[in-house]
Amino acid sequence: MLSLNKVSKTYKIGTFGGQDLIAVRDVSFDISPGEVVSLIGESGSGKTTVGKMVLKLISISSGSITLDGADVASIRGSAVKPYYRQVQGVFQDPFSSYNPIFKADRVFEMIRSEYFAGMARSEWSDKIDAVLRAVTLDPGQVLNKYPHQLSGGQLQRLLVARALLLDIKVLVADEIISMLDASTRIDVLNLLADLKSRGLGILFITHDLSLGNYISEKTVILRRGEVVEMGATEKVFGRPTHPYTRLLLSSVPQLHKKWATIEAELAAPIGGGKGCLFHDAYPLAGRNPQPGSDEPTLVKIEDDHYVGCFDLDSEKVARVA
Amino acid sequence: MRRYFGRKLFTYLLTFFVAATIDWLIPRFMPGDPVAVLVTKTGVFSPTQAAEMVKYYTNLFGLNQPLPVQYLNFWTSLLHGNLGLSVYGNGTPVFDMIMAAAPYTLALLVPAILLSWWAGNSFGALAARRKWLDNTVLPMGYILTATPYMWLALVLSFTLSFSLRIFPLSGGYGFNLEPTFTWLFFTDLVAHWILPFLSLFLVMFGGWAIGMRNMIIYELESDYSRYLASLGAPQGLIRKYAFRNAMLPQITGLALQLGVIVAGALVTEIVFSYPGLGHLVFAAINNEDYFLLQGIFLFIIIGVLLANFIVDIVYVLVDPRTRVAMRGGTA
Amino acid sequence: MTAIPGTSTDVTPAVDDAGKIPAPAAKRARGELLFFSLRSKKFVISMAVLLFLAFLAIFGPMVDSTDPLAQAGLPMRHPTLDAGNWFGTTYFGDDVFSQFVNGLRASFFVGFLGGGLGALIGMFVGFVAGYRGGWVDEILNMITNVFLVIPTLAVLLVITSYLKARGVMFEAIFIGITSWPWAARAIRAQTFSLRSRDFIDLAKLSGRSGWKVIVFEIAPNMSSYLFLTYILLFGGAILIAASLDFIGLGPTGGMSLGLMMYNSVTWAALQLGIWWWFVPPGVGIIALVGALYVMNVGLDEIFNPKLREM
Amino acid sequence: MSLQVSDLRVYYRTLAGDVKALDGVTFSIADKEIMGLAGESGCGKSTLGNSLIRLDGRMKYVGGSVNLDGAEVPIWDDNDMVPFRFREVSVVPQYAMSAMNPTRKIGKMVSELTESRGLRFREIKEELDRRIDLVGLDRDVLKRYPIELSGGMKQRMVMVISTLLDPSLLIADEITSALDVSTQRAVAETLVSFRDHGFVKSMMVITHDISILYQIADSILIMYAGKLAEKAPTGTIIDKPRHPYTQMLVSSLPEVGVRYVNKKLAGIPGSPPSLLDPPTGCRFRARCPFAFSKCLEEPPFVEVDTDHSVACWKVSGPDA
Repeated sequence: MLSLNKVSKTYKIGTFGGQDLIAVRDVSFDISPGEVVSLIGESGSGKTTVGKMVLKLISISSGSITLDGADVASIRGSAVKPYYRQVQGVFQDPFSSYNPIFKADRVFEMIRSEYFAGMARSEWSDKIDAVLRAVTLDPGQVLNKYPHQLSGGQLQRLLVARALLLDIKVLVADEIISMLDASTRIDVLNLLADLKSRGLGILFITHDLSLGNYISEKTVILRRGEVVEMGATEKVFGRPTHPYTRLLLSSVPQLHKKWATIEAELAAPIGGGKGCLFHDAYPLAGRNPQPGSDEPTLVKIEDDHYVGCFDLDSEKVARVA
Repeated sequence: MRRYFGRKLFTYLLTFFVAATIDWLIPRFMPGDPVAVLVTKTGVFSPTQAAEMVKYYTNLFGLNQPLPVQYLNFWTSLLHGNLGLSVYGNGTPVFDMIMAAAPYTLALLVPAILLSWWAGNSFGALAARRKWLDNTVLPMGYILTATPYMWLALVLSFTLSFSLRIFPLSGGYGFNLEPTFTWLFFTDLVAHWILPFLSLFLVMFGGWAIGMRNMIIYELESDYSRYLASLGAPQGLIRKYAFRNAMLPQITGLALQLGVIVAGALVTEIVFSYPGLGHLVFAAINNEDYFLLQGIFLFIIIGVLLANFIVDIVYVLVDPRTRVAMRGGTA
Repeated sequence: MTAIPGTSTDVTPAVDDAGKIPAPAAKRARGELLFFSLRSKKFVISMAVLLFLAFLAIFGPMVDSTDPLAQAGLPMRHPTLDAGNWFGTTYFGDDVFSQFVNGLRASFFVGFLGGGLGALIGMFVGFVAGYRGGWVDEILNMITNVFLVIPTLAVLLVITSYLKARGVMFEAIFIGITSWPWAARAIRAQTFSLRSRDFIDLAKLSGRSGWKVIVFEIAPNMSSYLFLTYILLFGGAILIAASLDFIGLGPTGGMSLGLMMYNSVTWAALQLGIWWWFVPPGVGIIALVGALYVMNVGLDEIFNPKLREM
Repeated sequence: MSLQVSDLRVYYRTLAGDVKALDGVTFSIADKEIMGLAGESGCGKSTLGNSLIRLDGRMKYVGGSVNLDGAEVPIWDDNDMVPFRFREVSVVPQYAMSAMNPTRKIGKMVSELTESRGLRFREIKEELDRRIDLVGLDRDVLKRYPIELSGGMKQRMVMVISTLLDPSLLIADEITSALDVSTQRAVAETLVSFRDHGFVKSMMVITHDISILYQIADSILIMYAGKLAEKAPTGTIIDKPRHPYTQMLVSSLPEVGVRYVNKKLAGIPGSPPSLLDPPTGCRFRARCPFAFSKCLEEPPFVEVDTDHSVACWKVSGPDA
């Protein structure tokens, strides 16, 4: 299990590190095996930063990330290799994920040279075939091609396959379908979901609530580097409580509901008079925790559903749950 | 704003420090003993001068003192503008010799740089994306930038002075003349000035023209150009914008070129035995006059650094983005 | 194929419509480059000139084995076709042609070595600064700026003047050591923009160490750009060398194009009208450096479709 | 009828040959109509948008005609197009974030632009200010440089500039794709308000995001591989699409409420054909589950219902 515990990232900006820029503040959640956790936020929410910290591409300023209890930050030098054997990532832009001047399957070769240098060719190509089948790609179609000869969907599948070459426990998927065409993206999404059966834990980073809602068991909503609401997906989406969550829900374009309708629905108390007792106090773009001001702590409003909101003190919560 | 210039200034001071240190180190760590060389030269001095010479020399190289002290002395004398005495100038203080020569060099450099920059940029902008101009100006430009300054100088003086006798062959002014504020002297001065100026101007011109031409093509491809075009703005306006924006990198380019340009001026002066610093360098080398050489070296460094600083200021004045960034706009 | 201009990440629009050029793009890439190389007048012409000069520099001294510094005919002989010295002779009767070809050889050497060294240093500094970032970048940047503003010739002036015996080798190395800053700056910028690309992160995730990432991911990606940089340094080195030689700080003994001009001036070729003494070296340098510059632009247009005139 | 496009063909010149990005499209946009134009990348939607205002160097007009408010639009002639641009046809480009000259104050740029089109800036300044207020910007943006504006602000400013002369047709090209959901909505709704205020008579909104179109468009035109697949009122496209491609496309879109565990969505297998030498007949054939012999012939784009046209033999019937 991968767990984040009060993880923060602060950037020193200005030439000599003049002021601080808080990108991520006290983020805590777990990813259990066979579970998809969707990390939802807009640009600047720090969602990608969290992903990169998990992948050790960015250092952690404070807090800790542990994999099966072992601290990740302390891993240094050549020790990262074993870590990357268990934790891998796939990124947003399929085309910038490949070095355009090399063939696409070079991403496999890198894994081979770093992890399976000893392995026999035949054995290796069997391994490749296996993982390609797992991501429903036809080796003949994708091997030995240059990135721009393949479709975005194929490229992203290749990257998932690459990760599967290693015996990974956690996969960080950062916006991996946002640049794919509508007709193919859903298949990649399904593929991701299918990986759960392999006991894989997935951190699914996205700005698109419908995707998070579609695929994940657990949802974490991030705003300006802070978790505003998190919990079991059906609860967070079934009973969105934080004004910001509601704002997002009301602005995400849907296919069978016009914006106005959604807004009306959200404005009305959800779940038979229950729901956020204080929504009236907020316009939808309501007052939210500002970085710098003292932070609202995440409060449990029901099993597996936490909200960070100023007026949400325990006594009122008690009335809710 | 203050921070930006603070940084720049720091760099320049550091640079000067490094340069001066190099200047101090070289005589000590170079093979061959400059001392010996100087001693042989001291013959040209009158006893008193020789004494002073030796005094300064002990000050500078003084092996009787520990290195740090030598280094300190070097700086103190440097800051007092005391650059030693010139062997080539029969004991005239190096400082005075430089001051006498500098005006000639500046009179060549400043107009040549400014004019060529202006003319080259306008020309390059004109040529870009205009087939026939492009095909004529460009090759010309490449040939010019590839031309060694001194060679153009040689050819010019051979054709226009030696063969056609239009311009005087060499010198800063006629031998028969004394520097006076007379019309005659002035015209003679200009006559001697034109060819060196021309050889500098032409070579630089080529460089700027090409630079601008290539730069502006990028700009004409840029999004803001496309947007203007799709809103039916006339070519004139689009080119105007592209030109303005392509100008900025050219300003930086000027700063980067300064060193090379100065070098060009030096060698050009040599060809025309024009009484500027280049001529002095030449003489210094041929007479192994190290004090003079190092003096000029420091002078050039200071000059180039100053010029750089001026360019920095200009850049900030013309590029709004830097100003905004300094005001802390949301970049 | 090059990563130099417009390293945009918004693929969706970019790919739209225009991007869908299905012809096996790998073949396309190479075929395209070749196609444009041959189509580009700039490239073809400059290449031809360079090859010709290289030929002269290599075989010239072999064919015409006259010692450039030995009397090979009557002094101040006009260029003639009969009896050797077709470029004429110098004030001392040395054969100008053999001086020319030997000088040319020296120029190639200086460009090759000086430019190469400059490129190497520039690449090292640029890559490290751009890839590492942070304080490493700050410091390297400062150093670069210092070297950038120091007028190199002035430094060379002082240093070389103290050296009694100087070879072409020394000159080349020295030019290399002082001519890298702008290259470092440019490469740093490129590296910086590449560093944020996903494939760099992916390489790290494959357990690749920092230097491996630089050598195997970043450098190949900029190869065309690095090559262009080298060409410019090559030409620059030749020009600087010429100036040095001309001031009289060139190689002591041996021959170079700059030295030819130096001698012609010191021995009053101007006043005596021995134009054939100083014209060839200049023409040689112009042809050599000019060809390099033109080729640089030609290649730039080949690598970067944005610049191809339609 | 505000805009009528008939059998328009625009190709891309490439080394490999002409890419038939726009291969004979015929449709029309009515007054006050906001038409959404959707399709996968490479289907030719942006080519269509661009060709209506300015063909760039690599685009080649091959045939067809464009008619705006009864006047022929000479899209093949860059110079003859000038009078139409900005006044009759205008565009909010994909690259709105970088569309304004970085070294000019926005106000100065607008004035120079308008003056260059023979207008007095003083006379339109008032209207300009009004519209800046309308999109919720501060009037003194005109005194600022583009880099002083946030992405959303730039986006809105460009929208104001592009529509300043009340063009008859506005082309909005992927303008929401770069934005966050919350800003996305604001921008999309601004487009609608522009139409309602009569700043633009009709609009063509190009995007790959159909759900945005559902929110703001009156009708949606689906393109596939350089040809039109289906055009119908928005509701119809979303709820009762007829073309197999549209059906599969719409049903492949996840939306809030739909979950993998309950309802597994499916995409469309395969990928669009190369437009260098596209297959004859229906271009969706290879990916279409209903494909049959007739599909080897090119299906006509015919009206199967009021305001509802489809290019599919299954729908129009083999004998059509």
